[in-house]
Amino acid sequence: MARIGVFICHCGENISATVNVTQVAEAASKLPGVTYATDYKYMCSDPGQTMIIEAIKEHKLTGIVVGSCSPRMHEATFRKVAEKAGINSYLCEIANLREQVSWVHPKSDATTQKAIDIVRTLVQKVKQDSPLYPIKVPVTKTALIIGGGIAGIQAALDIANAGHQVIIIEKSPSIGGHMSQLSETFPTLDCSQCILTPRMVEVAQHPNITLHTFAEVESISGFVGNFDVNIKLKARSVDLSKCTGCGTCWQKCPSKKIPDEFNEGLSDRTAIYTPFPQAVPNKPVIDRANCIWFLKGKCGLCKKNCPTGAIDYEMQDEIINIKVGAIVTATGFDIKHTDFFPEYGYGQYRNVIDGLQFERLASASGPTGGEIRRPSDGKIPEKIVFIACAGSRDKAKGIEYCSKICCMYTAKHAMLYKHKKPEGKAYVFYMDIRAAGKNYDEFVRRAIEKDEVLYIRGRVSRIYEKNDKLIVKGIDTLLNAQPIEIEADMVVLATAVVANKDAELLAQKMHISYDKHHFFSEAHPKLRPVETNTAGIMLAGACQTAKDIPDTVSQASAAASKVLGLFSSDEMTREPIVAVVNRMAPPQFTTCTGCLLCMEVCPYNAIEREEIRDRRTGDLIKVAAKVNAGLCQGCGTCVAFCRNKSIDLQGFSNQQMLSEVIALLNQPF
Amino acid sequence: MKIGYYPGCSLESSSKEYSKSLLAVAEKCGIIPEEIKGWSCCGASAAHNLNHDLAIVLPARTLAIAEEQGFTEILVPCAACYRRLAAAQYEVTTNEETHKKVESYLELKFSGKIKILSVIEFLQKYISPVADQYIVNNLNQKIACYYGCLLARPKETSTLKRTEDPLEMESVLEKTGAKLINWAFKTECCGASLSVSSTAIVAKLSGKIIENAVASGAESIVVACPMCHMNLDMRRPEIKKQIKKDLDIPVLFITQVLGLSMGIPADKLGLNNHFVSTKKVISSIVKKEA
Amino acid sequence: MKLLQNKVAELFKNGTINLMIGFKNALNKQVVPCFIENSSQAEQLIYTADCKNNLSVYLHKPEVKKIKKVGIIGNIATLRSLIQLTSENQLWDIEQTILTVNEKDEIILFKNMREVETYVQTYFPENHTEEDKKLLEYIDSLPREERWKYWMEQFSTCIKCYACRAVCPMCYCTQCTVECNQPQWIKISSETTGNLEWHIMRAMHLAGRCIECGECGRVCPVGIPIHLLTTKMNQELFKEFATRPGFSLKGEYAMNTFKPEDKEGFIK
Amino acid sequence: MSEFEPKIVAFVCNWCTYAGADLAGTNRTKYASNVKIIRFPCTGRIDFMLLMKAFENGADGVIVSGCHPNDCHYTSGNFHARRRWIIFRSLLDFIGFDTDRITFSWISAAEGNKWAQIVDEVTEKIKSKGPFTDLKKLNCTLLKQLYDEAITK
Repeated sequence: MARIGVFICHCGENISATVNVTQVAEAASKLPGVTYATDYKYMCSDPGQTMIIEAIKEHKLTGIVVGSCSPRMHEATFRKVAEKAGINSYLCEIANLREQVSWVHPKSDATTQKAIDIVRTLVQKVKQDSPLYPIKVPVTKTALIIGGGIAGIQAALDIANAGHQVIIIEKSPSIGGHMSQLSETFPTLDCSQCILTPRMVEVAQHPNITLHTFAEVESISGFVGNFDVNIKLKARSVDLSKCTGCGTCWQKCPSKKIPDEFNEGLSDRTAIYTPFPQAVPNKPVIDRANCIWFLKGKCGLCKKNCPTGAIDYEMQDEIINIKVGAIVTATGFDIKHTDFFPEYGYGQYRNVIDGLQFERLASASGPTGGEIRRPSDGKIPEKIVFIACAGSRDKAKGIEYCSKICCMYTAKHAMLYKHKKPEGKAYVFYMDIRAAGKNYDEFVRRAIEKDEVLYIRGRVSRIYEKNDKLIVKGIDTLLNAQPIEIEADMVVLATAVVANKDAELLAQKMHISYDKHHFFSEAHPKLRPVETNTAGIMLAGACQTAKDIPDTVSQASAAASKVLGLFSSDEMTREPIVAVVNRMAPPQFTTCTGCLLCMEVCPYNAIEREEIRDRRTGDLIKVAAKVNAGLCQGCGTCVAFCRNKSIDLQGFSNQQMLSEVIALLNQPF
Repeated sequence: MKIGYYPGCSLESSSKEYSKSLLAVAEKCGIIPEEIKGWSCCGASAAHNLNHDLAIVLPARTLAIAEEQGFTEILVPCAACYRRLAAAQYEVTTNEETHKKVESYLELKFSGKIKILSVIEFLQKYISPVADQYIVNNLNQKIACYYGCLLARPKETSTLKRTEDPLEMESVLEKTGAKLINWAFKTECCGASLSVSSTAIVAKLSGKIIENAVASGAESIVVACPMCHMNLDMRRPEIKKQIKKDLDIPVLFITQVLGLSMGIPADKLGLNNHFVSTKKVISSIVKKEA
Repeated sequence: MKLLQNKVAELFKNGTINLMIGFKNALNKQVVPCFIENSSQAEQLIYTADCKNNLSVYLHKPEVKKIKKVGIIGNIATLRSLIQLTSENQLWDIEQTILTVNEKDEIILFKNMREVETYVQTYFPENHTEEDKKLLEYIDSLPREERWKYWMEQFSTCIKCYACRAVCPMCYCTQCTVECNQPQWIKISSETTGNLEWHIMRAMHLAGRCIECGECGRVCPVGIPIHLLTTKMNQELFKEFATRPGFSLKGEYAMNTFKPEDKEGFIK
Repeated sequence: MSEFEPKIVAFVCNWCTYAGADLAGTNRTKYASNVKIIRFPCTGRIDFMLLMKAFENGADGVIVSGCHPNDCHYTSGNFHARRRWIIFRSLLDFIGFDTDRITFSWISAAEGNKWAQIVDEVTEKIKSKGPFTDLKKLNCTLLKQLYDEAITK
């Protein structure tokens, strides 16, 4: 026989101002199964909690309903209270009388009645509750980092330095990411490679880190603490264990006219190549799409000349399986490329380039050795126009957000140019200057005041080529809103930061959510910014949204600390709100018919096929579904799907939900 | 299929040749648009600067009576008229309050469901699919397609896919054999709304368009808007003063070019009514080999 | 006919089957399903255009499953059920031998389910009678209130005998939801609300799985055209998601999958 | 006579709409008190039979609401639910059930105002439609009518 206690909270006056709380408690006390009902000023306060504990003990209550604020606020609090009083914590239900009653309705009988209805519904539910116990799952203390840019590198080093194993996978042949392409970094103007490459080397040499470059995620299954990941190691065609990185192969390679990705197409590379001199691993890879051997079956010069016999044309993609406890997603970003700006002639005029291309031009290791020269003829430009917000904050282009880093890097670009060619002219078209950050605005002011970069507040409508010059048509909104035209030698577009092309696919593989721009979604925009909604998968860097290096590194360390928190014990506990397929005595075993159509429904692949066999003979008697409680997240989609109700969800069972519906409606309103 | 025809004032006066050539091409392809009875001014160039309600009600009236006459589609060749009609339709269909207001002004029911076709949409939908069987000539010309502002903007009511660098006119003219050049001024302003009040600005803006077309190698400019045509064709003396160059590149309506490729005589297309001689275009015609 | 009987006798003799489910003429000349247990009984077998029953329903009866080696003569509806049942993992514990007679009166002995699938996909017939089509059209043409009245009149006569469930090859659950009493989803007694709920539940559970043999409608003792509910559901599913039950072995079940781009016009 | 106050049950998911309703509270947005929420973990958990049971037990209207597509806390529960509602709704429509009494919506945790707005809209709509009697009438009038017909024959 149920002995339910009902506790109605005034929440100061938050609830009692519009709901007659004594009336609610009185009505509750008359409900069948309710042994005790009362109201109190602050249920969540210490005396309130003590009162509940004492009532549970005194009246031998078997379950409690607390009529208070939203369960999202204090469900955990009151469940702990129940546990302290010696009853199972899941025998406690919260009637939401504040957010969904007292705050949204005026003081009236109808409001009090609604509160009574809700309490009655939850009393009915708690009567059907059964004790539940947290599920314990072991934790595999190895972390997987997807992406070897600065975010991945930082997270990997933090976790590895704390003594745990880390596996990094990077889809390109070298780690380093976009940061390795940058010339100098704002606001300090220290050389990007100088600060990055030591970290890259540290990753390669760390005893706790396993590095797989030229590798991609094939599939992910499992759950927090126990992920099962298949990784595709793409055929590199070079045996890394034999290669010494001497470089003979690419010096001999006859296929030399392939646009160099690292230099953003501003120079050429060979078909067998090392992406850049400081690459980690500093060993080449064959670009099969452009290699003469793979295209025509002839050549083989690299193989003939390799002193260690490391070239292997027969190498195949390989799938390896790893088991990890946590995943840090650090896949980074891309920028908008050509075809997006027909009005700017981007992709059509060779001297209209994007920010990353400018980084390569300005980089000492770049195609021009750090001299800023026009791609079309190699001349040093006299006038450069920089356009901020190329695509960003532009609804017509489908990108409403601010790309965040462009204001700063555009100032940096203009500054670098002025440092190299002080008599040259640098113009910046901007909408607003967003330079919030330590020493950021000072940096922009320095560009304007000291380096005499000309900032024009306005947008550019069109760029066209005329007599070897680029005519930039824009408007200066501060100077009597005059249309202006600048004859520039080169134009640099700060094109929008966008998500990687395959971000959506990866998110689906990982079962994490993403926004409409395909940036990955954090679990909570403010309070859980590095976790995803899938437990055990964290985010680091620009795969979440546009970020600069300091923010990226901070988030990477934050993600690492989340992983370390997870790895701090051998077992973790999970909520027991999971689905269960019923089991009963033979010969029925279960009402499940084994149609297994529910397997497809489950978003977590938590439903498995189970074969029920005769204990003595081993004969197969029945096939049925079985829920893996470690994988199940408790959505209950299978429960609503199961035709003959063989699956039920603990905590939201069929019996409970139906009782709630009936209880909510059956009494006169 | 009954297609309504809304000529508007320009096609009745300064741009008669546009109307003439459009109807000639349509007829050639077996389509006879039917003029909407009792159509009135679209309100362009004046109304929307003076009174917002008037700017919607004027074009809405024409749309409403077209609906009343049973048209489900109307062809509006003038880009300015098109813009006003499309804007009125957009306002009415997206704002219930405006809808009610318009209906009460007009004392007419108006669903806003009628399909408004710009000349480009009309050509794409009805002429392009059958053009092959009527095109008899190749145009040995380098053509710059000029869209102007009204067909491409605002984004909400424009059917052109790339606002800043549309390609729809090119696709319509693809089969004429003309070489369609890529140039930068496709959607630049010709200065139309200042045509009368500040001719010097018009000449400056239009001058740049002509200059860029020529610099990009064009031998003729093709337009789909009477305003564009007027500014680029008629304002040459002023333009000459502004850019200090005498450029004699002819400016044709897209329908005239199609007409030529279909073998319709030049006078039936109104090619003799232009300020800049169109002879060079006409003489570039080469009979298509069977 | 003789050919079929001989073939079945042969199957018994070479030990392929221990039971044959087929059709025979009853005393009143009506075609009825029959169970042939040995070669000598094979001469009772017939196969004509009147053999409409969906025999696959017997395959999940425990008495039949016990026999293990079972033959079945399938009309197209039976074959489709067999495909659907296989895709739902229901025939793993029986060795079925499947025969059919095609329109040229040739006997086809299928080697495996793959062949059944190919046969069904090649000869997929339109299996709605003119009468059904007319009735569907009529119901669709009614205003909503009239439709409601029509069906409620129909459902009010339902006596909850569950013959529709018993005859349906897809209703193989050992415990149906109507027999659940914790909680009791549907009232046991026959009253219209409960009847309505039963029929709604049945239609939802069969939507996308029903192979439209029409047995439920034929068997209903009070003549409710209940097969129209599932037929209508299948039509909607095909229209919305282009899936067709009983057509492919890997299953084309619309209700346990989704597409992010699924369209609807009613969710605010 | 006092005005008809409809009873409306809302089946909502915990992560989006329930949180959205909480947000309406936090913002002190006022709305009609006729709608009462039953909390589910996910729209995928909402059994169509529960909707029928709500009507059977005297609901005049039902709201079903969850996360927007692509926002599901469980990634795809709402997609499955969407298919279920598409087909359930067309079945009800075929039977002639008044589907106007069921409102489906996507309300995110940030859309407190949308929640309040939908509640008010639905309450108004159901008020204007009046009490739901289709099912109540069934068990008395229809049987009686048939009985009367049988007797007179």
